[in-house]
Amino acid sequence: MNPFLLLSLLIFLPLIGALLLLIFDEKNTEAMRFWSLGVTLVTFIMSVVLWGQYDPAQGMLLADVADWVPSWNVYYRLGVDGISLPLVVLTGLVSSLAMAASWSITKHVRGYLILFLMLEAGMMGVFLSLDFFLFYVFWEVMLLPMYFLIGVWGGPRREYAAIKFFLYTLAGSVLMLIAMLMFYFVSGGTEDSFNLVALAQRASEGTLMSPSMQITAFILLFIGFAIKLPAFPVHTWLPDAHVEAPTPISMILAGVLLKMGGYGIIRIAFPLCPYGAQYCAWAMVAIGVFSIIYGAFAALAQTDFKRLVAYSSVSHMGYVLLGLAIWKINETTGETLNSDYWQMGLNGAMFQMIAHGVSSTGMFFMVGVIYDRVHHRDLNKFGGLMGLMPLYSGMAAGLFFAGLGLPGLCGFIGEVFVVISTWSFSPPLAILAASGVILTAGYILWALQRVYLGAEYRGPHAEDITPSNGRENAVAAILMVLAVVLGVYPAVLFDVMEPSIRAMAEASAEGCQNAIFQLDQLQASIQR
Amino acid sequence: MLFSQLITKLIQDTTEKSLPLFGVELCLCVTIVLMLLVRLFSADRVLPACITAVVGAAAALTCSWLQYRELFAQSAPVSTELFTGLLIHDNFTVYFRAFLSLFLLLTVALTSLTGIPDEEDGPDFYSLLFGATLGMMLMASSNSLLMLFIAVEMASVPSYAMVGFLKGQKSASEGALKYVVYGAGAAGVMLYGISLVAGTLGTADMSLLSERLAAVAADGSGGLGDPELRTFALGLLMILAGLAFKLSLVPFHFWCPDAFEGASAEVAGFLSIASKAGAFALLVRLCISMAGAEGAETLLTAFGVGLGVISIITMTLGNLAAYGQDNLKRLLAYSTIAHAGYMVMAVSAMVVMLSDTAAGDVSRSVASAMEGLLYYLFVYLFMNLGAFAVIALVRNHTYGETIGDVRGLISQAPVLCVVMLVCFFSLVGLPPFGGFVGKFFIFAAVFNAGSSHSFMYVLLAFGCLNTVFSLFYYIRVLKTMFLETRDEDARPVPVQFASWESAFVLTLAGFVILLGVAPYVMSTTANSAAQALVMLQ
Amino acid sequence: MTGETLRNLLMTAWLLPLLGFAIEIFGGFWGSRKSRVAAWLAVACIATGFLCSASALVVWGNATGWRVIAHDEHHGDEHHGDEHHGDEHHGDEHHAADSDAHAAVNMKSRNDQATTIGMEPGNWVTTSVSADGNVADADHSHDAPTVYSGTLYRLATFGGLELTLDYYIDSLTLVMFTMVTFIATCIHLFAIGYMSDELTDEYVDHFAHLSDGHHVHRPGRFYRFFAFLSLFCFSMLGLVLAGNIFQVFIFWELVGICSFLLIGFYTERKSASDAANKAFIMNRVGDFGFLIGLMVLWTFFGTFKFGETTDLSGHVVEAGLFQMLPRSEGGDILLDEVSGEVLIGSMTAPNPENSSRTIPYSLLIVAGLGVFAGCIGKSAQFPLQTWLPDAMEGPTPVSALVHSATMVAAGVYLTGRFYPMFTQEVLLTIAYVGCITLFVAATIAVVATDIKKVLAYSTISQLGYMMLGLGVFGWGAGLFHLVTHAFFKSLMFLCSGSVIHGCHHEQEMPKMGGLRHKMPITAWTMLVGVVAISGLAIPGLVGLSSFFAFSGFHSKDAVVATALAFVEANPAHFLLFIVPLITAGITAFYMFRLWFYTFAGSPRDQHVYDHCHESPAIMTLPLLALSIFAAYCAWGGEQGPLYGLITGDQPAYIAHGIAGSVTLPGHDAVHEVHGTAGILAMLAAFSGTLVAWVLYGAGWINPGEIQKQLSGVHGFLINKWHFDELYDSVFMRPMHIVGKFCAWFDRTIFDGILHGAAKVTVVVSRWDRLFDETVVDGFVNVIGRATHSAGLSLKTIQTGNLRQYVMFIVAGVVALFAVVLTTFPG
Amino acid sequence: MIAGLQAYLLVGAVLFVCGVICMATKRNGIGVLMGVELVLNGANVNFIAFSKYTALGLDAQIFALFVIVLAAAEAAVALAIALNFYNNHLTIDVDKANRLKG
Repeated sequence: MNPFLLLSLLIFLPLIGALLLLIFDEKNTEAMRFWSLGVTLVTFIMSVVLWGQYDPAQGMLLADVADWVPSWNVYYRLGVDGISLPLVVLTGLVSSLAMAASWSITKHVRGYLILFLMLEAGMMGVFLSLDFFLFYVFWEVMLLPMYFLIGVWGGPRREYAAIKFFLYTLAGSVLMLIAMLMFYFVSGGTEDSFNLVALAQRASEGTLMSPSMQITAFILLFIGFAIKLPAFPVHTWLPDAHVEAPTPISMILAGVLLKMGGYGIIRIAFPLCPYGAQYCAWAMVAIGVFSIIYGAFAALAQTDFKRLVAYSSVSHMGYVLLGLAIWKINETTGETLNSDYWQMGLNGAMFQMIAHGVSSTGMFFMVGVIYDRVHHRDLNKFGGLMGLMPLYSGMAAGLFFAGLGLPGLCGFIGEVFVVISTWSFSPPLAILAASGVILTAGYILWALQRVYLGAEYRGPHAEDITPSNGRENAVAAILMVLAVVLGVYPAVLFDVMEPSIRAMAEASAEGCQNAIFQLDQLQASIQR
Repeated sequence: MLFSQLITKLIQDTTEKSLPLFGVELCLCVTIVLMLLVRLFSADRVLPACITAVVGAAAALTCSWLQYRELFAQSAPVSTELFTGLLIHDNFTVYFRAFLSLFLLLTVALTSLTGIPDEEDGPDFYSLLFGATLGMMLMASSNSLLMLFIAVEMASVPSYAMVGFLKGQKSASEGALKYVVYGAGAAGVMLYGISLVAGTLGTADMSLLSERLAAVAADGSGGLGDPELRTFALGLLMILAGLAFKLSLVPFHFWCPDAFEGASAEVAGFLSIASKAGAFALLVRLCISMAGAEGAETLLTAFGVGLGVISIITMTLGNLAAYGQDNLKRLLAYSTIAHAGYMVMAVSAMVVMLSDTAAGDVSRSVASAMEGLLYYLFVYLFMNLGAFAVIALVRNHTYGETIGDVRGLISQAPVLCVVMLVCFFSLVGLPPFGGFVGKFFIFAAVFNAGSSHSFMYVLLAFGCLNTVFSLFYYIRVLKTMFLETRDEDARPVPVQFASWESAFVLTLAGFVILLGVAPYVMSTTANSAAQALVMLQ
Repeated sequence: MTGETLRNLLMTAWLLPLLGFAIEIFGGFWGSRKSRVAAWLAVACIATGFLCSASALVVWGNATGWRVIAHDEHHGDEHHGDEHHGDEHHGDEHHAADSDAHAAVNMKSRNDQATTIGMEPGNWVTTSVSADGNVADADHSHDAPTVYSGTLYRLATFGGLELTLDYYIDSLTLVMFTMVTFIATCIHLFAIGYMSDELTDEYVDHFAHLSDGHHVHRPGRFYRFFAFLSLFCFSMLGLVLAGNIFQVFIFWELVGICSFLLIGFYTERKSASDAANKAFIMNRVGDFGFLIGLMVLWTFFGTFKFGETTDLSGHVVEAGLFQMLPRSEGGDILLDEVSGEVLIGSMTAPNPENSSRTIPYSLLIVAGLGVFAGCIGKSAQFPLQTWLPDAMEGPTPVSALVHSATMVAAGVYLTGRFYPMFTQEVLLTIAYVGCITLFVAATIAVVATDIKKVLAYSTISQLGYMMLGLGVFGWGAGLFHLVTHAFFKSLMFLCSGSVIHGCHHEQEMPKMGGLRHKMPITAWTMLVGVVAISGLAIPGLVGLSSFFAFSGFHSKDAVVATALAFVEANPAHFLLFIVPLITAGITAFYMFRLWFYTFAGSPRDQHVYDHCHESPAIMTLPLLALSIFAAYCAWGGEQGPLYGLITGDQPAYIAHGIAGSVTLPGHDAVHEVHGTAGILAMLAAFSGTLVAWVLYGAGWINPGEIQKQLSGVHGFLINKWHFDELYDSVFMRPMHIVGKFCAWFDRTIFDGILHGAAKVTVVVSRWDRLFDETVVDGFVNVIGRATHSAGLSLKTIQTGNLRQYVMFIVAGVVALFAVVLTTFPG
Repeated sequence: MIAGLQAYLLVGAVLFVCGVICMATKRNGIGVLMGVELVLNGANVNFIAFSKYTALGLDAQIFALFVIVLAAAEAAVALAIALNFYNNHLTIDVDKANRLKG
């Protein structure tokens, strides 16, 4: 299929689906649900088609460019490469699964489905845009449906959680907006001033920004993305949002939304301000490591099942930040020192994003399944589910093991690849990061024990505990299979990602070197 | 020259040159006269004032559309001085004429939907409305300090009356009294400022301002140490105070919340949009006319920075003070104040860039700053009117305009809620709504001006910060509408999907979205209007 | 050809259990709870695996001309005087064997070249390499280990870095495969009987209680047990087959999780799930170290592979880890003269692109200690030993397979496998860790009364022996003990399982006694195990032939001999010999105590006795099979085939010993003291046995029985009560005290440290949560609240007073004017 | 001559200030409106003075005339509103107009 059509359809199909929901009869919720599930499935299938069409060797698959706001050089510019493609497919998949998990939503079904599909369109748009302005628009577009999905269909403190989520993200995105303006004006407001590919090219040549400006721009971008990631200390929206959001939305949040932070860093922040990124590498690594440990400790102390999983996301996404940032250079020549290790870190981080997308989606789903039955999430009031719902418990254990980083499941690859490539950057931080494996095992096993093991169920609504139904089993099984496939044969992802990531890393390294060269010249001229 | 010759020349000038280009205003005048005549002959049963008003507004819109077609088709910008140079007719004028006539039409439509003037008062109300609009159009096209004052008064005086139009309401009369006293005071100060400026420069013609200013600056030191320049600066500030009153900039905003709360939602909407548009047109003209005065760059920079400071204070105060408001009109009044602050950012950026001698040709940057302002105004028309319209429609059913009246409205009037959502998110400045594009243009302009004066970065930072601040109170309303449940004893709001009311507000919301998704046409128009003004200077 | 055959055979043996697991877990879930199909499927898988492994052993043997065995048989005597081990003294058949092996290698390469099918083209790289240091390679070509290694598939490539799944087949791999599959087969069979009470729709768990005091009733989980066992076998075999250290880590974790699942098999029991968690988390503590080791290796060596990589034409394109640490003729690790760091480099193959030229010696130690930390966790070494006794919560076949014979030995296996990368300092650490462990565990075993706990402590102690052996440079000795221990310990566990099964889940020894009458097969096979572990042999025959000694004697003798040689070379470390020697006695003591307690004497609890019965044939047959191996697997001792096989591919430098700051004895040094050590060890064992007999055998069992066994000493112990009291006060009491102290120490200090660490973790995490909720979140909330209150206070400016408003017009202008004037004064 | 201009301007300024003070202190609404007239007249004085002394010339006088007219119009509306206020509040004390605030 024509890439332009295919990529555009990926974005707009959910929107069209959402519009068409308006013609359904309000009462016929079942039909609307199946319709929406169909739409998400078709979108997912198209993302798989896109996967099939993409040739890793060719680099970026660009769609034709359409005018949007020519007076401001804003274009409708879509494209996909090895970095975004896995995330696009993940979005399609997680959306379908979350939609399948949405049967438990009974309030205002139509509104829910419309917002859900809008959300999917926004997410697709973020991953497919190659125009900074367009990216920003999609980035913000997701906020609105998300706010209502949490705020209307969420738990008891939903309003607080929703507005917190909204505020954090908005705060981050205005910073991003400033950075965007910096790029626009620095590049002279020409046709390519919002073109991420062209900007990255210029940054790599060292003709985009002065080194000091790069640092400013990078910090602005980084804060914006770190909020979404989320990294310490701007993560506190996440536990609240996750806990209050309904199950499918938690799945989307964990499965896709968090990935946007990482994606933004690797797609925009690194290539556009390589020197800034390098300059901040230490801080990022430190934040990443700290997030790992901090999130794990926080997870250990939770008594709310969902909150525990939410904090595990903070911990797991710390690996992403860590993997991205282990970029070391020779201070005088600007040469990148550990390029292969850095690439391993980058790849590991990307893999970790996908893996986390699978495992934490699954974990949230599993929490949701039991919550639908007993309507509480107090870890101390579970137990014995293994006997009551064996299949569900078995798959839950599997998905939690994936989160734990058990070999053979997806979580392991990302986590370990990131960690073992970290030593070349900083041994002490690498050791700290590695210590995360103990804490992770601690909180996950402890949670498993309290929820699934034990002689009997100790909470309320014991009579409502019924074995998981076919729909739930199907969702869990798909995630489980994916976790195993990714864990056993990670090359299926790496083969797609690696060339694009390498190109990105090399371009960034070159850009950084150029910036350091400029700095040297500046210094020399000052001395003269 | 003989007196008769002079008269002949004047008549010739008026009939052959001025009046053809004065069609829009004439339409308004004719409509006013017509409405009054109709009542005079007691024909208002046959021809209700609202029909006349709609026709008149539509005629004005058509006329301005024709002017727009004619003027914007030309390759080079043209400007024509009307009425011996008191008014000027150029792309910028036409843009505002079109803007105001469109807005007039929408307001008339809204008022006839909500029936705010009863049939008896219709002609009066619409006359006032048209008169005020006429004044605003004159503001947009004035080319003389005299015309500036006349236009401001022309726009203000009917507005005072409109605020107090709801008879028998204490708050309305109080709001009107405050408005009129404040307005009169501000007008007095402005007039005194005009006298100082005109006196020091020796001219009231705005097209000569920069030339005379350069001459005055050349006489003295060029800085504010020079007494004449200092007098000029004081006068300028006083004029600014008058305009700031119209724009409701802090600290000249005090009338705004009180008057808005006292007035009906329709009038408040009109005031918040139209008078702002006129005042901005005037402010931009004034700034442009002073630009390029050699030797007075410091003065202008000071003026620009001063505007920036006002902008920061305005938007911060506007946004923060809106937090605890329960009356929706009052809340939107503060929102209006904040938005005036955003828009002044663009003017500030423009002035700073104009006064930057080192920057070379800045016309393009200035034009894009102005484009941002014009675009923002245009979006603001739809989003703010939409919000006020929703409030008016709700009021018609619940007889209240507080946040409690819209609690859980989603269950009864989803259309109104969705429109409110679109408008409010657009006011916050989120894509894909028009407010985002407008805000983006303005922020971009401010950022760009940062290279001329680093204060602009501070301004930008505050702009961003305020975007976040503003989220709180908008979302508080939305939260109440969407997430809470309607009180048992609340009066129902039966607004159907298939109704004129819904159609009206949905149209507004549609434009808000359209301006966000496809900003191209409007941004080009705004850009060419802006460019024309800059080029001609 | 050989390489490919071996690979295919071993991969079959490796993957079959995985297939079995998949079928069992799903089929079992949807199948009948009363079906034994799952069990037989598991048995079929693992038994086929055993056949494959055995065939592989034969194939390998044929390909190498049975060199290792033949060599040792023929040259056993020569070795005593050989200074230059095998320098030029190899006979014709060695040439033949070597050329055979080399021919096999070459053929394999050619064949691999021809058969690059299956996996992705170009991805299929095989190696056939010598695994020793390259210096030693030159003059010991006849010792050159025959290693078949290659890549299964690629996980990822990043520039010059490549992560793959490899295989690495040498004699040790084959021995381990055969041993694991054989023992696993026996245990699977045994478990069919042992777990048969799970074959029901309503199983009553007497050890799990509901809150109302009733027992838990649940469907039987027979299938699940065998599925987990199969998964474990897959993981364990994968660990052994692994061709790189990363892959080892993968399967390392997998066996860990299998252990977790099996310990926590009775999920309803809190103690079981606690123990499972403890096991996994303590293992993760070790793995944390392992991970650090991996990082260092990865960063400096740029590869994880053990062996060299060759391209399609058979040229070596990249060195493996084992080739990159060059050793001098003396076996020392070479240092770069300029930097003083360790040179990384292979003489036969280029290094991987990403390897550094040198690695600081300290980091090499870190890497070694890191990997060893993993081994400490897995093999329950001091100070991470406490999880293993708790792990006895699992069903007894699990204890037999996972927690004695195979998984816990994986740490020892890895230490042996990774030997070339360990520096002397690391080896010394290993030795001391092993030494401490073996003593601590043995003393605790003395006072334990739970039959499985005794065996668990014994396992820890024996693992300590293995570690000690490896640490004092007894590469062969340590691994030898691993294999023999696997046989006799699994045997003993199965026997205890049989007892427990027969006594209806009674595990306390004081309630047993005299059971040999009721369960003779169990009793006698157990005795075989006890004798084996105690290291008893018939004294007079030691020098002439080993025929009359059981396997444990040979292997423990080897360890003790190496330790003695080591201590002779390094007198400062004399404890490394004294402690294991004493412990050998203690071992014999507590093992016999166990046996006497359980099987000998008269019943102490008539109820238990009356209801107990011999296990069915499906349980006793494996006992018999294992007992044969426990007795005779080490036939011939260090000249026997098993030792030969194990050491067939040992790194060459080991044979010579290393003279350095710590002198590591070579084979010759060990040989010199072998006799002495053997006699000392046996004396210790006998004295231990004697004490046990005196205390427990003679004390409570009828004299006729004792007379039959140890008639010579019988008279000396006739007045048992006095002796009992005497020994109790002079020998037992201190033993008890020491044992109790160690138990206390273990429980309070180590467990205390662990619990303390856990507590600290809990406290830290609580604090972390509090911090998150108050400070981090609070900060944001404070900002929000401050903004909000600022907003509210701004409202008060709007007083509603008109006159004030008007004032502000003028005031505003004046203020602005003032601001402009002050900001731009001129 | 210039001294003359300054004298006029001074008068204008005094009128302006008086007007402002009147606006800010009078509690009677009519009084406040008278203050506004004073301010406007202060400006008018300026205009006339500038007409005489600067290049502004006749323009300034026209200005003044327009101001007078506009002031009248404005005053009319203002008085009407004041009357309306009186009808609703039975007072024209501007301090009583304090219901709308905050």
